[in-house]
Amino acid sequence: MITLLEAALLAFVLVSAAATIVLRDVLAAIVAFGAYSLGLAMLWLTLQAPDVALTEAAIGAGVTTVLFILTLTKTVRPPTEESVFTPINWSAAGVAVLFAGALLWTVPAIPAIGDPTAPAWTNPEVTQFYLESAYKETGVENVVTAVLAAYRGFDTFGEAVVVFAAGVAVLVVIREEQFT
Amino acid sequence: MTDAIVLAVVVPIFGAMLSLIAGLRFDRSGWAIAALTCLGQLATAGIILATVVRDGRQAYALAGFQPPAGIELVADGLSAPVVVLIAAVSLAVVVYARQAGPRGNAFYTVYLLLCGGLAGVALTGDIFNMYVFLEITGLAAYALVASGDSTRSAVAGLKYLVLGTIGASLFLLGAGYAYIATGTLNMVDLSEQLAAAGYDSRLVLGAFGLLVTGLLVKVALFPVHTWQPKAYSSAPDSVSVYISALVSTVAAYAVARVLFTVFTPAFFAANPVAQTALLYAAAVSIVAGSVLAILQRDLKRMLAYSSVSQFGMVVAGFALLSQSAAVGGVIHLIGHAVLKGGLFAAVGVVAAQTGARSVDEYAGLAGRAPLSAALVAVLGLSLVGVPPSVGFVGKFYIAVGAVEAGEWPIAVVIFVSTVLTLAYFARIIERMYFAHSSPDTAVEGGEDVAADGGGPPGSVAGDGDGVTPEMVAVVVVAAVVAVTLGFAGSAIESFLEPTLTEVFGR
Amino acid sequence: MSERNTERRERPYTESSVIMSTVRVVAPFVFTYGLFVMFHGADSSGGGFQGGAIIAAMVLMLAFAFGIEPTRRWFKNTAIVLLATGGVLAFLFIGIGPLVLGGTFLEYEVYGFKKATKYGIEGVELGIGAVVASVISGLFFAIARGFEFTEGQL
Amino acid sequence: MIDLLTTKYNYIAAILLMAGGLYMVVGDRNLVKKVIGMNLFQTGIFLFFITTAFVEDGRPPVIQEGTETYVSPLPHVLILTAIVVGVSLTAVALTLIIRIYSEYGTLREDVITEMETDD
Repeated sequence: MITLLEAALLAFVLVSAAATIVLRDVLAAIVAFGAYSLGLAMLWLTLQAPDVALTEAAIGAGVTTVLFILTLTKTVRPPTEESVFTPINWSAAGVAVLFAGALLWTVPAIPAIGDPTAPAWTNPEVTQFYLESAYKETGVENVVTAVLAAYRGFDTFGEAVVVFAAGVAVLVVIREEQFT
Repeated sequence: MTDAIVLAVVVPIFGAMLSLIAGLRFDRSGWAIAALTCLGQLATAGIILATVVRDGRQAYALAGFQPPAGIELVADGLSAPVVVLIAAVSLAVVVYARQAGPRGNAFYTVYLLLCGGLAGVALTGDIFNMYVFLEITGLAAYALVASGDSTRSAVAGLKYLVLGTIGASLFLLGAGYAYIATGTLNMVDLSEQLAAAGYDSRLVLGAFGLLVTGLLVKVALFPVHTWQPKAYSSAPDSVSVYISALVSTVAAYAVARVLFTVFTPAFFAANPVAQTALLYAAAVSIVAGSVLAILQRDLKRMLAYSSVSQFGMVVAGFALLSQSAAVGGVIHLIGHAVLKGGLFAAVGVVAAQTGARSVDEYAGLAGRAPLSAALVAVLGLSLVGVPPSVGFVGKFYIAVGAVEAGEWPIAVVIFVSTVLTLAYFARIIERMYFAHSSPDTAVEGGEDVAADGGGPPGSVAGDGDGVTPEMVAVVVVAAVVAVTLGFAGSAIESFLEPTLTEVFGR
Repeated sequence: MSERNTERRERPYTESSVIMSTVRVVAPFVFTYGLFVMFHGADSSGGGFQGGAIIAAMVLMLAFAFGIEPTRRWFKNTAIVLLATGGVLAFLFIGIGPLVLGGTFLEYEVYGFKKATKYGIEGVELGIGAVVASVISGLFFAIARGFEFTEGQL
Repeated sequence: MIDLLTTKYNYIAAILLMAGGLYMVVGDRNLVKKVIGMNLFQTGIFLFFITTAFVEDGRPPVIQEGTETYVSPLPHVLILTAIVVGVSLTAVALTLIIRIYSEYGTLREDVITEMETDD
């Protein structure tokens, strides 16, 4: 069952997401999105995912917001005397509703939240295997770290390459050879 | 099991690091490093192919953890040729780019990252790992498209980035559905566990829809192709060659992986509607792409729309789920990469020689640049499917597969598209050989025009100061390979047989 | 466009001595905390990504307090490039080492010494931290400099 | 129906977030807001994954004496990767936007399209 804290966080996340969508002013949308990311980070904590929460707070709410604001300082904000909200784009709304409808169709088949009989949880060769053997095999107490850097180390290698690629990609895009 | 499998991915990434470090001291050192790295990758690809020919399917459990707990790389009849293609095209484009540019070390770093990412997508046997490599590939491709001089290329890069990210995210969500249904991410394990979960489960259907839709955005099938013509036509010529030959190709390979290895024909037997939907999408793309190509005046845009059509054919080849059609799909996948890469390279050569970039400007080209005109004609007719060429063999197998599977409409669509393709290439050939270049269409001293930025839209000639023999040689090699592969149809079929029998034989 | 940028670049965002001295005191602590998070990932929450992001946050803090230009002079392009490539290369070499010793890519165990896997994991996390910290700082400098269009530079 | 809301609320929220993100990407004319929408779409997927990891009475997957049930570590790992991928894409997208702005002087997609067809 949903707890009051979870319900409040979920409501906060949805409201700040809605604000991000409807606010016309870009800075306002960025601020709303930053709040949304912080809300998510707290939601990850209630879902017992502290590693993800820390990353979301540092990278999602922190770095991403700074990058967005930096972009705004490099561009001029258009005057916003017209209205506070963006006008609704009906065809885009149609696309979004179709997409949501298709996904909602699958929801009855998804196991309930926290269901201890869900396949994703019971799979003996994956999740249960990690929880039982990770400490024995790697000597690392944080199973997330063990899976990240050992069992799925190749993913993490790829991920380090993605970050690196973003850095160089920015150089290529601004057509410079140097960061500073 | 051979270490070459992982080295095919790691070597280009290592080269990418070297290129950036070397750039600190030596300004123009990127090219040499990229060339050496691509040679190294080609060697690993050769070893992989030889091992697969000798010993069959190779699985490489990374970090010593057996799947599904660990990630595995897989080299088999499907992935080995694609890796060889990636390595060979990478080397060819490096040769081409030496003169055509761009030349910075940062450019070559991103180029090599793209090369490593493509190899990763081709070799991985894990669905989330595939997502990671798709994102490396995407990120590098967005940057390369935007590396052109004009702001157009930045707009094209951004559009590509946004749509590509949506595609990759749909793929990720599809992996999430597969994970909820089974608790595993390894492709082979998924094929068994998805069957156990029941092919009629909404989770399995959701996983199928999302994984395939996500990949089709990356393949650029109609109507989710909208990023593609702009990206191909606004990128610097070398980049157009590279991404047109490989990026969508590898995404289409991923479609085959997902259809054959993860979902297997049994899934489609249980859900015929999934197959029908995929075939419809492919057929629409084949026709729409051809029609749109006819409407273009700019050569690069025309070739880009032609890719929308040709990839529809490749996807149809896979979705027909018959062995002949699958052989045709693989042949056309590789053949199209060689032909389209060659055509974009040829267009770049012509632009550097004469400044011509539109169909009208090609008037009388045979007189001004006879070799280039001949190469454009050979590659174009090959793409149309004139025998003996790889374009013919691929289409032939797909059409035979369609008839075998009782999908007559697909065979008809392929025929119609062949006529349409002929229509737009015939127009170019007619211009090149039979039209006289009138003074206002002939662009003399094209290099100067391109340098002034006075060229037609999308002209981003890089540092192009003339054409070197290497550039022409790359196009010649592409044309020769295209014709040679046309004779290798049955050899490719027997090479693919063990892999495909495993898919269709059960 | 470029004139405006030069002007902006010369001045720190805020010339408050309070902020400057606060940052001067806080920065080493933030840096240590970042390293701590990076290394501590093995036993509790945290790891290279989080630690790297925290260290990058320190660089951003310095830039806001002292101005981007002095920070840029202190954290040079060479340092950023070497840290970023060094991080990836550290990961890559830790991964390739086992190939030489007869194992597979990233198979830490074949290194053979005590707790090889744990040290392998920590080495990898440190590499990731270096990549994340340097790339985010580099991104910040590159974007903050803005885009001065230079025809045919690349 | 009510049953779905009380046992699968996070999934429904995730779908709403994704749909909202998709709406921004497709419908908003401002390039920066498109990129925000892209992030919104991705974070919706994160919520989907992290929710699959949760199990009744589970604790964070850090091995400790006296803890019986841990939540699944795998989706956490996947999403850590995806978050980092997301910020990398955002950085490149924003750099592209700055470059586009420096040339066209606008962040509006429709205006840019108009300018491109003009020349």
